[in-house]
Amino acid sequence: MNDNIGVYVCECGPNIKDRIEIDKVIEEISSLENVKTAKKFSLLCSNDGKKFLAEEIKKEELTHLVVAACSPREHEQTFMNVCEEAGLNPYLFQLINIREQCAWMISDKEEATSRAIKYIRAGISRVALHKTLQKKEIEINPDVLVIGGGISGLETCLSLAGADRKVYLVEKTESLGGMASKLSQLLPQQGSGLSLIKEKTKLAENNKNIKIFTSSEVNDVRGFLGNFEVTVKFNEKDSEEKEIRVGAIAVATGFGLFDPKESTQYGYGEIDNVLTAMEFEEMMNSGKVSLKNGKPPKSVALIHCVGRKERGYCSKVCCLYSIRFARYLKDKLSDVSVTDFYIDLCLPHKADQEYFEEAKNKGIRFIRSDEETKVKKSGDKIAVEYKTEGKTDNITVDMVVLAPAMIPAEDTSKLAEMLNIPLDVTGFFKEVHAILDPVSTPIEGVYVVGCALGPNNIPESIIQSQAAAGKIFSSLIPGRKIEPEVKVSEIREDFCTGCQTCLSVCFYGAISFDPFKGISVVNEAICRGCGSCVGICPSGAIRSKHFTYPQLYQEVLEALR
Amino acid sequence: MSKALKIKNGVDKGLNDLLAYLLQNKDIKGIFALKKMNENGAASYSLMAKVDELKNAAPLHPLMPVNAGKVLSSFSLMEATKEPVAAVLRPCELRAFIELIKRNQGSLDNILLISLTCGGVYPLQSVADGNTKKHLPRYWESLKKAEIDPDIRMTCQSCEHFIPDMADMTIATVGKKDLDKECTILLNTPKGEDYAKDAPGNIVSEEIETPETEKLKKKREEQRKKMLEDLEKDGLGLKALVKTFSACLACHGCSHACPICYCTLCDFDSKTLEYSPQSFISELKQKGGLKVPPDNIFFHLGRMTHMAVSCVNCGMCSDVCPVNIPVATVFSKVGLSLQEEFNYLPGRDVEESVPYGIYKEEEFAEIGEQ
Amino acid sequence: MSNEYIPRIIGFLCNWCSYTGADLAGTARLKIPPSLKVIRVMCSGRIDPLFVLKGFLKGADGIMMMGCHPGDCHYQKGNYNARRRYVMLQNILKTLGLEKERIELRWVSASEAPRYAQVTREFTEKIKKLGSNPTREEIFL
Amino acid sequence: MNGEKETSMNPTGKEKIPNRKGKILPAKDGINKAIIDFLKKSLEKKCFDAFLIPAKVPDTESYAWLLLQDQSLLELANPLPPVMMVQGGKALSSVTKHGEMDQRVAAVMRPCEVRAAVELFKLKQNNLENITLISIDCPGAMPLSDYTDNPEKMTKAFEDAFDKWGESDFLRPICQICHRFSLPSLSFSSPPEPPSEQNEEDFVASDLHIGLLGGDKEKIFLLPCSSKGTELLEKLELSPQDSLKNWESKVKEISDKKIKKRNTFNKEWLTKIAGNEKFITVFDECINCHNCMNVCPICYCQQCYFDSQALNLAPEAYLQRAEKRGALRFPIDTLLFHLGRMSHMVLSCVSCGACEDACPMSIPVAQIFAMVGDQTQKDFNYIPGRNRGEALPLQVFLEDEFSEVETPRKGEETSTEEAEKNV
Repeated sequence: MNDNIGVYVCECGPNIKDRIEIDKVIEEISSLENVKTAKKFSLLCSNDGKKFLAEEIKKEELTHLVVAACSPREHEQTFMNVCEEAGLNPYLFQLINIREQCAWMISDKEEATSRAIKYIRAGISRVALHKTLQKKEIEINPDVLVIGGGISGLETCLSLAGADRKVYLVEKTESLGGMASKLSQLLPQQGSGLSLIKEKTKLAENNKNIKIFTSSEVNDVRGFLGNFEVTVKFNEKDSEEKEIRVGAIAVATGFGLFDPKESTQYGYGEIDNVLTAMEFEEMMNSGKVSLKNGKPPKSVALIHCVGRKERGYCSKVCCLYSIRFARYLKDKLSDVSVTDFYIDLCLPHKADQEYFEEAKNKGIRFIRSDEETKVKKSGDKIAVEYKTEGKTDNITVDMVVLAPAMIPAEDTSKLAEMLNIPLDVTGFFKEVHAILDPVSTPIEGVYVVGCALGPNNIPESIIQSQAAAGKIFSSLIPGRKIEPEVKVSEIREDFCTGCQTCLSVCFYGAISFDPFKGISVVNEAICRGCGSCVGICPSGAIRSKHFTYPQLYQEVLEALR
Repeated sequence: MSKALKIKNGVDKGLNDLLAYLLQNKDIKGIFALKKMNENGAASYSLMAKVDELKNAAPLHPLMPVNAGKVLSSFSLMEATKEPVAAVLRPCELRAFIELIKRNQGSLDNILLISLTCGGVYPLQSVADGNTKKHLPRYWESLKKAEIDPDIRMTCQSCEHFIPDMADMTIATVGKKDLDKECTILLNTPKGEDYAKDAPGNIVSEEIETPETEKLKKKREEQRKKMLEDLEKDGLGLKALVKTFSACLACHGCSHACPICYCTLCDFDSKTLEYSPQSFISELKQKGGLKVPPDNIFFHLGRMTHMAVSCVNCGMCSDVCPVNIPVATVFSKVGLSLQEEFNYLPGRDVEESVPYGIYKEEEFAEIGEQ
Repeated sequence: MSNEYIPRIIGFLCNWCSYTGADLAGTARLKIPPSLKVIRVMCSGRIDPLFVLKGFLKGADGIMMMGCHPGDCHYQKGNYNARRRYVMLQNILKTLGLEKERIELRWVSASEAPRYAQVTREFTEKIKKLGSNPTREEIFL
Repeated sequence: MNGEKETSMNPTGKEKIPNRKGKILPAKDGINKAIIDFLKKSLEKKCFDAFLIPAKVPDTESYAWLLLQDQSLLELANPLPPVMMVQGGKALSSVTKHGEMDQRVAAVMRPCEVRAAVELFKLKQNNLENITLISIDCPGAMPLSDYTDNPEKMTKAFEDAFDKWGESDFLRPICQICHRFSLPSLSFSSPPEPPSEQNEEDFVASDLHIGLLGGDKEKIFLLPCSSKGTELLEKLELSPQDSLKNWESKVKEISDKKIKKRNTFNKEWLTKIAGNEKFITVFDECINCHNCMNVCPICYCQQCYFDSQALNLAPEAYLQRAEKRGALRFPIDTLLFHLGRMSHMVLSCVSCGACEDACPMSIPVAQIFAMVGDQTQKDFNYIPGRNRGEALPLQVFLEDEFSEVETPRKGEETSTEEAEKNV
């Protein structure tokens, strides 16, 4: 064997030096087969360290590099870059974690040293089996598909198109604007939803970079980041279909509303003058709030959290719009009495508290009730039965306005399946991480914004739309190619029996069956290298690059030495 | 109650009448069934396209030279057959075929599946030592009385699944006292009924499960219990396992004969599991000695992880073992346990997924969380 | 170094949760038994039952499979696959009377450094009680 | 090529027996003990680091190949077990297939196993660097299934066969007619040319041979066959100066007997199977398990062509074939498999009998292959495993050989135009 393996141990300042006898490590390692040289250095990740390593690779004519330092999660990429610059394939390198996993974990210095030696030995025997892997570059299409033409979708389009990015907007209904366009007022700016949306719609329609398809739906999606193929179906034109090619997809399909009929306690649909918030917005838009008999109501009850019990989450926006309704009533009808039944008040924005205090000052009654508030017919009027502070009580009113929960839009699960992105328990789309990565999905190049993710208010939806646009800008740069994961699975044709068991475990849909060859095929651009398919292939036909059976087997053997 | 075709002829002849009818009067282009090879009782599977050939057919001959599931798989592997064929095979062979289809190793399309209530088969060795020929009359007597013939395969003696699951037609043999005079073929599916519509014989109503099949089931269950107990008598654990497989030649005949081991090239036969001299030396230094070729127990355990959940207890593995290791018994034990764990019966239903590669998010929730 | 029996334990850790959790345990200077030798894999779903068997038959006193908690898999569902394979493996070992206790699956998230420390300590203690794996001495395997 | 004339088929009994020198060791406590003691001593003297040798698995009646280093494990070793388990050539190959051993290993094997190892060496399926091959006179082995059915009886029968040297009906049929039961490179008519310094290795099969014949179970004969073997004996202070005449003449005697028996046997088989019909019936009972191939030391392919998907057909093609002949046997191509395998390996067939041992249908595979092997090997003047330097017959050719198989080129001078007219 003609391997020249270079082993470099990092002192990591005092971190490793003080806790591991590096000289002893070097001594043991130097004598191993194929080890050309073993040296220590004070701080390999520093500029000096990197320069040193690069020089060593050339000077010692290294065929493989082993660095014993910190966790691969910290500096694997750093040293891979060094390799690349020094002309060594970066996959002929192995980083051994002797800091987190040895120095910092084991107090006995001798013990820590012997374990470090074990780890390094394993690394040396593993690295000898490493194969040169080449990065692949794939051309990208920088265009974007936005699904849903509500406020989030529009904002996403505008953010992208403003920077000359071509966008396709697919909207299911006949017109753009979505739910927000039906709102009479927006908070706290007090403008009309319709006018705001109109403005955005007009901007979108006039933007030459935005191609709008209304009354159309996405029918099929194939491909991966930078190269999606999408089939759009037009509902009106006899189900005509059109293929478009994009590099990224933003899902802005919004939400639906809980049907209060699902819960008998509110008498919705049976008792006159029990309305949903949306119905009330319509009245507000028409400028006339009235009972069925045409008279203005003398007393109104607003009930929050309709459906929260059933759905299991807070819809975030209802408290504020209920207060808005109450204030509107008070302002519009001088002698109306307004009672607002809430369970918990959700007033997260800095301006909200003042808005609420003002409402109280206007004489609106706020009652904290439980989830069992009941609405019953009482002659011509409506009785609201509620429980507060342990006591049951009731009032009689002319009108009841219900604030129903936001629920996932109709086609959410269908779309999730098509895009291969997950839903959470609430049935909304699931983000990669609610806190750290709130608009991404596990499928690279697919983002979700606005209420498709769950209840969001308008500013949040706008922020998310802009965030997704930013993500798309940074991941798809026109003219630049993308580099998909290199450590992916590969299928050895001779071994593959074509049983397609691997297809069932690949979450990303990266494996397909080639009926002509009778074998499974990995699309390396989609594969993320998790190796689930490797673990299930009975004939050993699938190999995960850089984590092959012989490589891991070496590690097992060294662990048991 | 399902419909049944009664043919006034001994079961062998009656079945051949039906097969001839299918070949002559229906669109069936070929018939897969056992064919006698010689006077020793040897037989082989044959695809018979001409009625003449049926005179040598012996579909019910109690021998399994190869698991017919494998045969049908190789027949329909490249694509589903466009021309309809019929196949007469035993319940465990049918189950194996279903398991192979789940793994995309064949297709059910255009295959008329004819199975039987199965009295078991003789070990392959009994052809060479003359026992098949000698005991054949006794076999049929036991079958009529719904008893276990003492010379059939160990796995057959303890097989409770002798009533097939997915057959279009089932030949009733277990407990049929008038087997020599009458052939009863149950029609389990519309397809089966359709093919038998104008066949010679009468259509009657009949139950597949009878007190006689129940009786045999009980006996087989007892036998199974005994078999598993016998296996445990030698003790479980590493020592026992090493003992059981001590004579293993690493010929991997068990895996080649196994209908579920469908891989073209087994991982254990490939270079993946060959080692450098250095790795032998390092193990040698540690242990002082080691068996070569290596990976004896590893092979058997590894094979288990791949196929035991789908093991249909056909017993081919034991039969082909040159050193008489009770492979089938051991695999059967593990298979039964795994099948219970995943509530899975191999070959019961072609729509049922193999338990690996699927999962339920809520299952085994306590695992890993302690 | 004391003469105390140090079992040989292999830990197959998924890169995203358990390995990160282990790193964090190091950063937090939590004391981990030196018995455990970590082998990093990208996902618990990559852990081929054959690796575990191989380790077991080559004389590992204990083998831990570690991955993200259900629902948290970086690759979405890999750990569910791992869990079924673990159940299968345990069942086989149990049925054959091999010491299934030597193989364990534990979920450890990226933030659960103390859990990592606790789980590895508990397992080490358990393995110490079981003693050396007889496969280490068996020459006719 | 080594110019030995194949005489084994035509024994004349007139050849001169070369007087070889070796070392005679007493075997007071039995032959096994004497051999083990010798091995033990060589381990003590650090002639080797390890052995590859058959051993009895404790608490069982089974034998297995053991690679051992611990002297104490030699107690389990049995250099001549009553059965042949994994063919030794195959066992050695599994260890050394991927390179040179960095420890010195002595492999103790039956002659047919050594010859298989030599064939595998030519096929690059093992590495004999640092390996010392030790062969032993072999009385044969018991059929595996008979042994597993009744180990006690068969062990006894084996001892009996040892006494009568291969004259026992209990032995595998192939062993009953084995004429290469002794030194793998043994040849009486014309001993291999004296090896020159450079290519000594080429003329070697085993490095050391242990002779048992002619010793009346009271002594064993050690015959060094290579410089490795000579060095070994010298290191152990067993300088090879004893005459091995007793052993040689006994080997000669039995070998002649066996050759006669083998010739008769082959002739009988030939009449039994001559003609297509009869040949087919021999393999009638084959169930296509390919055990014969899987245990065959010479069948070294990782994946056999006959196991690959290359032979798969579309259902309609099967049906067409069935239609044509009335019926089509499944699995298909059973006979093709045996003939194909034969064409691949029969020139290197060492007649070890592993195939027959492994056949679940007790088909006399080994006997058929031996018969065909004898014929074809004779055609090429090739004895598989005789030495390491001899090229595989199908890898070399002589320009002037087999001229009789050529079709006479009638009218060679006929012009193309004329030829076309004749069509």
